[in-house]
Amino acid sequence: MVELGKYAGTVLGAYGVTIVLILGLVWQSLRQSARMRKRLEDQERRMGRHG
Amino acid sequence: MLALLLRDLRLATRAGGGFGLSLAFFLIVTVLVPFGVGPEGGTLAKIAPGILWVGALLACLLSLDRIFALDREDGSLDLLATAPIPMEGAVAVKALAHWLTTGLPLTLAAPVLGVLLNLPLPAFQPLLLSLLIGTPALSMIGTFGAALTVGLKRGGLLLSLLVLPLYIPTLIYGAEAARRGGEGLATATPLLMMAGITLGTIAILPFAAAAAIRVNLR
Amino acid sequence: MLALLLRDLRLATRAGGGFGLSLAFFLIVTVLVPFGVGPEGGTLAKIAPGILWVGALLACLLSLDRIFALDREDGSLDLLATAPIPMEGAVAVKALAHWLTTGLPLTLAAPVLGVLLNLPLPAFQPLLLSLLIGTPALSMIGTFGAALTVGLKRGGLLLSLLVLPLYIPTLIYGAEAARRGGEGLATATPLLMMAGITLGTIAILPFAAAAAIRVNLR
Amino acid sequence: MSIWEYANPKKFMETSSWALPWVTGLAVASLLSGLIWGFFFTPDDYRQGSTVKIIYIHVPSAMMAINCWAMMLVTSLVWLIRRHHVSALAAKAAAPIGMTMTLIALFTGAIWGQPMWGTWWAWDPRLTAFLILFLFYLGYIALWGAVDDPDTAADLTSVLCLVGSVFALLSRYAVLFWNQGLHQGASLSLDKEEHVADVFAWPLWLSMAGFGLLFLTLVLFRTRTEIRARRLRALEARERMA
Amino acid sequence: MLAVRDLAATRGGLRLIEGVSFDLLPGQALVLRGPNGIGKTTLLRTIAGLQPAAAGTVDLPPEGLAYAGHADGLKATLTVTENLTFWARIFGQSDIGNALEAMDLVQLADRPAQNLSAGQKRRLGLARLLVTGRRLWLLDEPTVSLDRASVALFATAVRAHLAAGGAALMATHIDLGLDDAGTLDLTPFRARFPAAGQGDGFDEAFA
Amino acid sequence: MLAVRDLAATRGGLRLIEGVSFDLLPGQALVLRGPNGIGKTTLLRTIAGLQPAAAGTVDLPPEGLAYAGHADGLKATLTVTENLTFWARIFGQSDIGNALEAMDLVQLADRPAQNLSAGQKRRLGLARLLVTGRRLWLLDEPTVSLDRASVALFATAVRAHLAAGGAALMATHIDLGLDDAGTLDLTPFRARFPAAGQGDGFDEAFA
Ligand code: HEM
Ligand SMILES: Nc1ncnc2c1ncn2[C@@H]1O[C@H](COP(=O)(O)OP(=O)(O)OP(=O)(O)O)[C@@H](O)[C@H]1O
Ligand SMILES: Nc1ncnc2c1ncn2[C@@H]1O[C@H](COP(=O)(O)OP(=O)(O)OP(=O)(O)O)[C@@H](O)[C@H]1O
Ligand SMILES: [Mg+2]
Ligand SMILES: [Mg+2]
Repeated sequence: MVELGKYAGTVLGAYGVTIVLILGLVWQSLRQSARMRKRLEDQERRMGRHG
Repeated sequence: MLALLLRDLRLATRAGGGFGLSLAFFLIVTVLVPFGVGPEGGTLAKIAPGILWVGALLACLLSLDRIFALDREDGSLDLLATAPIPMEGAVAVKALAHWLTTGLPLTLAAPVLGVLLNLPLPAFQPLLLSLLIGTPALSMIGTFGAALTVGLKRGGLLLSLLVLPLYIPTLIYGAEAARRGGEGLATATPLLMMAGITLGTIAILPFAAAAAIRVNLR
Repeated sequence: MLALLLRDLRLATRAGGGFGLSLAFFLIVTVLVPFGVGPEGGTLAKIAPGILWVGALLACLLSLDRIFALDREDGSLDLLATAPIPMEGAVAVKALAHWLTTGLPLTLAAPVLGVLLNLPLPAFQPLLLSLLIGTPALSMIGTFGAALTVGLKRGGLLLSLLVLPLYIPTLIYGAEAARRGGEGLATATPLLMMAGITLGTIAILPFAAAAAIRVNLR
Repeated sequence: MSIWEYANPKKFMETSSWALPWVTGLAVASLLSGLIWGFFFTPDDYRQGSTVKIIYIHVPSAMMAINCWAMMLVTSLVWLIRRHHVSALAAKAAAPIGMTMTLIALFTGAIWGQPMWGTWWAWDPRLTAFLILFLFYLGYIALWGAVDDPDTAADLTSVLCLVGSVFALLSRYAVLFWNQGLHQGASLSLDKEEHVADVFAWPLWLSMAGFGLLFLTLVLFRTRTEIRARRLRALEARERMA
Repeated sequence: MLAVRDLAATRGGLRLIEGVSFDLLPGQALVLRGPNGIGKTTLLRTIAGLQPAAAGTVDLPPEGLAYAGHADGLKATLTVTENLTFWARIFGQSDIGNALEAMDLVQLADRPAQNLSAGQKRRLGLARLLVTGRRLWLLDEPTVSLDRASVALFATAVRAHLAAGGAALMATHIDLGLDDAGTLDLTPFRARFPAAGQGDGFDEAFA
Repeated sequence: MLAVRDLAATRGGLRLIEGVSFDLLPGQALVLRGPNGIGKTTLLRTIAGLQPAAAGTVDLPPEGLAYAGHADGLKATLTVTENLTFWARIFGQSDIGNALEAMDLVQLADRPAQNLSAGQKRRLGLARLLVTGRRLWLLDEPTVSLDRASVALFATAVRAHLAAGGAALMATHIDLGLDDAGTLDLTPFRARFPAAGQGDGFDEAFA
């Protein structure tokens, strides 16, 4: 493990915030995409055009 | 009643429901003040509690006309008036929903914005506390004002005029509590006074607001 | 074009036209701040120019949605779009009418409210001057924001959110001019910068606003 | 074949589905290697101690926050001039990413400021400019959300983006006039590379590439979602009319 | 079920209608008629208690009534099911399946109300009546913007309601095909002002 | 006067009407017909230039046209004369006396618009057409809420307009008694979508 010294909280906090924000964005993108995919597929099936 | 609360919360968080917009307004007001007043940390720290309270109050104010206007427009208010729940209850629930979607988020956002205004460290806790106790009064008083103006076409600015004087006592005690906290003084008295105001408005204003709504439905 | 200007002015001064309401809002915001910040004259004098500018800006902001919303609702906007005056001209006239009914009264009222906030004597003239030069920009930018949101149901708060960041440069130069005046420094630079912004917005934004209106009429 | 063909939705869907895995892989690889190198294998600064490690996220995110707005400006112009739908949708897809990047820069800067300047926040011009940028993102996203008709929304947000860019520049000068700041100037420019010592520079370059690729990945991915949403909307309207 | 005696209704401080009396028994329907602007909406709102009566009395069933006005009270961003469930819960009911079926809304159950056509919205507004559990219905032009098939659907629902011991008072211009519904023409009840020169000045200005 | 070629009109990003072509010569009137929701309003707005055409061309007279939509563009707090004078000045005219007379508004000249009945408001809205001085009129359901006498008044005004070399394109459900007016039923022009399974996916979603 690296030695962060007295600024450990600062550095880890900064990396932590970043990771949380980026993962949040990625998660939101994935979820939105999955939802939209599903709704579109449902709609296409209902309207009788596969693919 | 619970159904009404859940519906209002759901509506607020759906697209176009306005959740977050008052938060954004609060942010913007808080950001504008340093541009006006100048960037020196000392001055900012001194006025921070007051500005935060005024900002929260204005943000609250601008979201008031959503409380009844939409229900009035689409006829829900007429239907609620003939429903088996008392209008007083409906009004109280509407005020609660407004607080949950406006007052509470504003309270939670205030410390973050406090950082922007160099709010002194010991003032954070009293500020949070005073907002927590005071914003319900803002919502309740605002609901009353919204009930008074629900029949008017663009009642927004008139609503502000009616409600702002009613907000003054809450504002005075709230900002005073936060300011005293910042200077290390005791904050119990203003907080208690404010709690009294909040309880009083919650006890009385639903009746006045319900009466106003009935008058406006005619 | 003159007909449009006269009609807008007449509408504003008729009952329910909203003339005076933004003035009242300005008054109330200015009055609220001492309640929030506390009554010490020194602090107040220091922040007075900034608060007056922020107050004028907010009062201006809240009157923006009247610029187009009413004309949109009653169909006038459709008819204006097929009338022989260019939309750019109509937009500019609307902004002018807004300034005459809002910006100008706010400017004239500011010195009076300055007294309430212990504004230092040498700051009065630069404050007045900066408001006089800056409020046209506020009206023009606001008209652009109103044009963007004219199609939306309750666009009020969104309008604020869109317009406030655009107001920042004007606010900075305006408040800076007044503050420098208060401290006896030269105010020419910020006033010139602000005049540049005002002229620039008047030259460019009518086109952007007219484009936005045409889009919103679809 | 002209580049404009990629602004055709079908073509975009095909090309992006082919390219996405590659871009994603590259993004993850460079991001991980840059950050791991920076975090574990670089020495501390003699003045700032271990806090220099924040630079590997702070600078790339600040850069991407600005670049994202620039990209939105370009795609907005393309939409206004050539009316390519994918262009408008890409701007819509990019905005939340740019906002997140702005937030990351603000947060990491604030966290960094606490030990360095002794305060979480100061009204330094550069910090202030970022705050204003954040507000612009907020307004832009809110406008997209508020308008029902997609083409109308695209037009309005594009106009807002243009006007907003001008005012963002104006704000930059106004803020500089208003306050001279604490923040260091650009130290990683091509002509003055020695500002940041080489040990810090390489992982920094890597993570900057990583953030850029991450941005690209997310934009492609989210644009695909927007195109699907648009198709769903059309199908639903069609079903309603049938 | 409903007893109206000598009722007078005002609008904007002016009497529109006066001297209206009628009874409505369980199983009965009454249709209000009259030219535009005579005061049908005003009368219904007065009976519903939304505005005070200028004179006369209204006796309602103890549990109250269900009112359906020009507006449907729908939230654009909520789905059909959410809208209906909300009103059912407000009125202490829980089952919305029957109402959805009766008004042919099952297919649309998951659509946001804003994506409905005008007629579909109106059907949802009428479905709301079925989840109130109230026996007295006050309906103001319930068939506006409904096509012929939907009107028949609605007439069936009203007939079932009457057969179950309910009652309905409605203002409508079209014929619903309810055989035994009474009709009340409001034209004779138009308020008369004191003849010119008769009034004694200021008192009459206050309705 | 007006030449429409192969016009397609969209609403909410979706084509409603396509392939509409017709000519309108001076002295002619053309009535658009079709069921609710077919796209009459949309077509008129497209021709008026309020929204872009998805395809096709519209040739207008050089001086432009006068459009009258569902809303009348009246200000509630201004009087009849003030409202009309405003529109006259916007269109560079000055005389409003004729218009007031033609629409039987002389008696109401000093009333604020908010005190007018719905039909009187509509008459004022139509009087506005007479002060535009434009030769091409586009009218969207001009007779809504007019009683029989007012409809006759309006028909007379249209006839005079045509006799003076003007032209009128209108969407209306009722018969105005304009003998030589042509009729265009929009039903055959309803936009067709690619048959199921035909569409190639994403491109067609963008109108
Ligand atoms: C909340 C606040 C902050 C924001 C929004 C912010 C913004 C930025 C931006 C935009 C850059 C990129 C400059 C460029 O490459 O041209 C940057 C770089 C940098 N920042 Fe910050 N900053 C903040 C706080 C801080 C703090 C507190 C420190 C440390 C004491 C810091 C240290 C640096 C360093 C060392 C660089 C890289 C040097 C350079 O390329 O300019 N920043 N920051
Ligand atoms: N705010 C108001 N102030 C004064 N008069 C009003 C007001 N609102 C409506 N009126 C008038 O009251 C009268 C009665 O209106 P009401 O809506 O009751 O008529 P109605 O019989 O329901 O007509 P319709 O068949 O068109 O629905 C109308 O002549 C109308 O002009
Ligand atoms: N904002 C919108 N988004 C999507 N579709 C819409 C929108 N507004 C209207 N429509 C649909 O467009 C179609 C055409 O509307 P339009 O107003 O042109 O019809 P119309 O022929 O004028 O009907 P009417 O005779 O009722 O006036 C309707 O089916 C309507 O449902
Ligand atoms: Mg009625
Ligand atoms: Mg129509």
